[in-house]
Amino acid sequence: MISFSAVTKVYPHGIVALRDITVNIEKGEFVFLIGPTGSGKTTFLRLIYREIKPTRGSVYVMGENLAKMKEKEIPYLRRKIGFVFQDFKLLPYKNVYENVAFALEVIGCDPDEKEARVEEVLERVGLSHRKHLLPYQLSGGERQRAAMARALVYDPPILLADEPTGNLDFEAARGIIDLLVEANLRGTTVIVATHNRDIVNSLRKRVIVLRDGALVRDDKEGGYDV
Amino acid sequence: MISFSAVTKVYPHGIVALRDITVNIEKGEFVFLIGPTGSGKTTFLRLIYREIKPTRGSVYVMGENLAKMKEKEIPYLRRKIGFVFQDFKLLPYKNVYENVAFALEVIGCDPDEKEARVEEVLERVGLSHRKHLLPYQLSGGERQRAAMARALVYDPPILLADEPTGNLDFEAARGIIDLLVEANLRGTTVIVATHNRDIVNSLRKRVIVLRDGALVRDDKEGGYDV
Amino acid sequence: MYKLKYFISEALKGLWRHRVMSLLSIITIFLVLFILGVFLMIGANVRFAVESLSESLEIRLVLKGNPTPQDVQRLYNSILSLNGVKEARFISRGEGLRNLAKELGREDLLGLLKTNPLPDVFEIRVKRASDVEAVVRSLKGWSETQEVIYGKEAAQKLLAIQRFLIYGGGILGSILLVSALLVIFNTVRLVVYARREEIEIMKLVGATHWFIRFPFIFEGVILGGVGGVLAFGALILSYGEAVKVLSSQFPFIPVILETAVLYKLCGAVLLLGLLIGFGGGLFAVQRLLGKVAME
Amino acid sequence: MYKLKYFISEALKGLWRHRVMSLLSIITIFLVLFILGVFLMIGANVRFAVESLSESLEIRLVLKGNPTPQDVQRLYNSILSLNGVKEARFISRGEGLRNLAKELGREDLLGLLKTNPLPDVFEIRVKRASDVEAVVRSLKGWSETQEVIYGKEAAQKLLAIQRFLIYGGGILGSILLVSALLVIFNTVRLVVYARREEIEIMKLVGATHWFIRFPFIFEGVILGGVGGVLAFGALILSYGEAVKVLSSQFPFIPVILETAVLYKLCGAVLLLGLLIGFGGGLFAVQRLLGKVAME
Ligand SMILES: Nc1ncnc2c1ncn2[C@@H]1O[C@H](COP(=O)(O)OP(=O)(O)OP(=O)(O)O)[C@@H](O)[C@H]1O
Ligand SMILES: Nc1ncnc2c1ncn2[C@@H]1O[C@H](COP(=O)(O)OP(=O)(O)OP(=O)(O)O)[C@@H](O)[C@H]1O
Ligand SMILES: [Mg+2]
Ligand SMILES: [Mg+2]
Repeated sequence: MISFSAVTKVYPHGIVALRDITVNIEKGEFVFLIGPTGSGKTTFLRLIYREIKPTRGSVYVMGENLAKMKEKEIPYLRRKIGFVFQDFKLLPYKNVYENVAFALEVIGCDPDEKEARVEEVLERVGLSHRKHLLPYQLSGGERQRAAMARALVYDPPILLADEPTGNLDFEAARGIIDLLVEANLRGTTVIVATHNRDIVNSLRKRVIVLRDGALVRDDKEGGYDV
Repeated sequence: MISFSAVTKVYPHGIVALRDITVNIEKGEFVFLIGPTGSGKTTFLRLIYREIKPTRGSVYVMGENLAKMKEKEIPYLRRKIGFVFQDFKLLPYKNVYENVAFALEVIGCDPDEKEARVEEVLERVGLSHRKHLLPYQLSGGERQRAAMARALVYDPPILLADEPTGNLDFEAARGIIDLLVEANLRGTTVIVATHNRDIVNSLRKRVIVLRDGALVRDDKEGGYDV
Repeated sequence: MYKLKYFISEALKGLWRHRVMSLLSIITIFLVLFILGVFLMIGANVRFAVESLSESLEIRLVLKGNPTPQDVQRLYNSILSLNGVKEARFISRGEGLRNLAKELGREDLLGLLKTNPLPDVFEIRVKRASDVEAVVRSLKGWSETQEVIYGKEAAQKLLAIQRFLIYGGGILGSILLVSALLVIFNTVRLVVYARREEIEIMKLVGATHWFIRFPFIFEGVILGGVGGVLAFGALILSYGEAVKVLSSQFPFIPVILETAVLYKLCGAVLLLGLLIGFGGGLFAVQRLLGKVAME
Repeated sequence: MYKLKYFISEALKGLWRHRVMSLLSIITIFLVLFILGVFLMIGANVRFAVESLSESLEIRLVLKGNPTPQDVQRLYNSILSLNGVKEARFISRGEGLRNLAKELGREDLLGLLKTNPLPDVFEIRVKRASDVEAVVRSLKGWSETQEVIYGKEAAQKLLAIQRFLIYGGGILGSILLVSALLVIFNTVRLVVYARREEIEIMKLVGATHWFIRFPFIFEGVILGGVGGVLAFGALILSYGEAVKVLSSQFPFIPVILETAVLYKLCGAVLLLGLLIGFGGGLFAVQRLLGKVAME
């Protein structure tokens, strides 16, 4: 489904965010991506999303080499991937409902179906009572859940979640992770970058650990610490 | 130092974020503000910063009634308070160094002293190696530490930190909390809104718990759960 | 169909969300188009006025000998059939002498003269200054012609002035047009540029370029169109007022009253607004879309 | 001092960061000021040309009886001492008759006449059309005067045209000026508006209004100033070119060559750019600062 072969990413100023990463993630897997701050987790996810290109090496998603992908095909790649961004990236002038609906409008969804699906997903993340608020009017946790709803709404085959529980208390975080697990059970490939030790430890899924951009551990049923 | 008397905050759309809060925080205290997402923690802090006004009741900071404060005096109030915003609020076109320096430029600090202080605080939060990056080039955790550095740099008598560890791994979070404790030992009044159960439990400081905008618990040496 | 509705509603929402900015740019577009329109109208009227001036150019055809009334009638018809001739008037030698006496202020001139020294003359007026030379050439070829007297210099000056107005006006008009285009274009681009963050996010969510572009194009068209309509209205109204004032205060200054011409001019201005709005919206987003995501 | 340096460096950084936007607005400001300048220059030249036309107005003073050369000299001096008179020329009755004969094409006219029926005449030219009436009134009061002949209608028309140009040009100029002000103002405001987020954050960090405002004001001044300087240069250059073309192609069209006037005009345009940039920067931030923080 997703595979990195000898991927290195060097940002401007010579910052090496990823070093020679080779890893393979199969369809239907659930992967935790952990590591200290600045270790390259977000960079890892952005490569899959073709937001950035690797400096060396190649990234394959659903059989396609992203480096060879044409500019015009990128939107179609992205529609197969749900992304919960670490900084949410909600459209500032659309309210919660519209932000979530936008993801469906982009793929040309029928208006009636759109409404039903948006309402349903907002219910699932627990934001129905805030659907008319604009992002700046939301609390940190609510923003995070709105971003989550947008990623879930079109039921993509791949879900990338970057620190989806950083602004949530334990219970709310559990709720969000449950949604990801549920999607995973329906066959979605899920990758979650997180610092949340409790959740990683309690789920016992595959754990990939980055440190200074290098892959230092890849356990089938791992925990947060060795 | 800071006191709320019967404070209620109602946002547009009739959303009640705080209900009849009366609480008193003395000079030199260290307070954890906890509660589920959307319970009003950020609202509580914004009231102290005079970013918003209470709908009913009054807020006093260093003896002044904020409701009666003139528009022109607000900047001077804010210079006495360091704020680590939940969404960082870094100036997008200034790099880390400039963002932190800006807080000193605002108070008219001497250029040489400015440089020394900025360098020192960046060292303390562990961002010296990233000082020339712009906010969008930082990882989530680095952004959080930049926001922290800006709040610490002018050594304000009051420090408000809104979820200052949401994007950090346990060790980095510990480091940030240590900085807050250190400031507190030098006499700074500190209020930290957080979901980080481990840190709250390990420090055993005063804990104020909000739920649906109401103050439900206020323990002298409390923990995250009852 | 559903999509079109969606794009238009997005465009309207966008304009409303940034209403301060929308208003500022509509005002700018309106002003620029209005000035362009005022210039076009002044230009049209100046040309019209200069053409009217041509009518004051006079050609005097001096006749040989003593033509009979039949000769005069025949000549009169021939003159009128020449290309560019507007009108002709016959002045007999007797009438000419009476006029001269009056001009000199000596009614006794006729008594002082033994015989009338003056010839018979046709006074001819042309439609345009550029016709003078051709008419004179024809007249000179006739056997009845003794001499053709005309303001050669005046005709040439008038022609030169016309040429000057056409070229000068053309250059000035082009500068103004290009400026108007650029200013409106820049305004629409500024509006779009201020929303680069939104565009960035849309791209991230998987929107195609066209999906992002369309609402912006509609916004551009609406901005340009509203500015254009306002300019159209303001031009029509203020031209009416100006004509009213002119014709009461300066009745001798010739102005265009034909409304068809005016509506054509103003319509062009409106169309321009729409087109540049469209172009501005299209290219402004283009530039932002072209950029690779920030790394 | 340190602060001033800080503000200016912030302003320059701001302009550089948003260089696309800065460039767009400088172009806009430049174009608007350039057009305003072109208009001012055309206006000045048209007035100049119409005043030159006044010189072609002629007053004929017809004298009584047979004045002696002494009389003629005395009269000549009196005429020149009248307010507004530019030049005068004496035409004796003999010279008048020779001219008339030549005009009629009958050199034998002198032989046909028993006596010379013509009077002695002064041909007088004035400086401005508005002087005609006063000069004529003075001449009529003199005992030597038999009659004063002048183009009453032409003088009045010329006066009316001058008045028309002054009013019309004034109105047009005002519209253009106000438009230029608004367009530049709006442009600076758009630039500032696009940065509302930055301003919001600065406020949150405890910056006073003046601290936020100053860099923006400097930015406005720099935008307006650069636009103004470009307009200044372009105006001077293109005026030079235009004059060169005009004087070779249309030598009879009078143009202003005095550079002092031109530099004054262009300087005004430059100053305008600076002032509006300042105002735009000041008021644009004002509006954003005035807003209560988003709740
Ligand atoms: N656009 C960029 N330009 C330069 N450096 C960058 C850029 N983006 C990221 N970096 C650097 O690359 C490193 C890895 O960043 P990344 O965001 O992948 O870390 P992360 O593991 O997601 O950290 P966190 O847990 O704090 O979110 C960081 O040190 C960061 O400063
Ligand atoms: N500007 C606003 N307009 C309307 N409602 C708002 C606004 N700001 C906050 N709210 C609402 O007020 C409630 C409390 O918000 P607040 O940000 O104080 O919560 P919080 O305790 O900080 O939550 P979190 O832990 O998720 O950050 C939320 O439900 C939020 O939707
Ligand atoms: Mg990250
Ligand atoms: Mg909060």
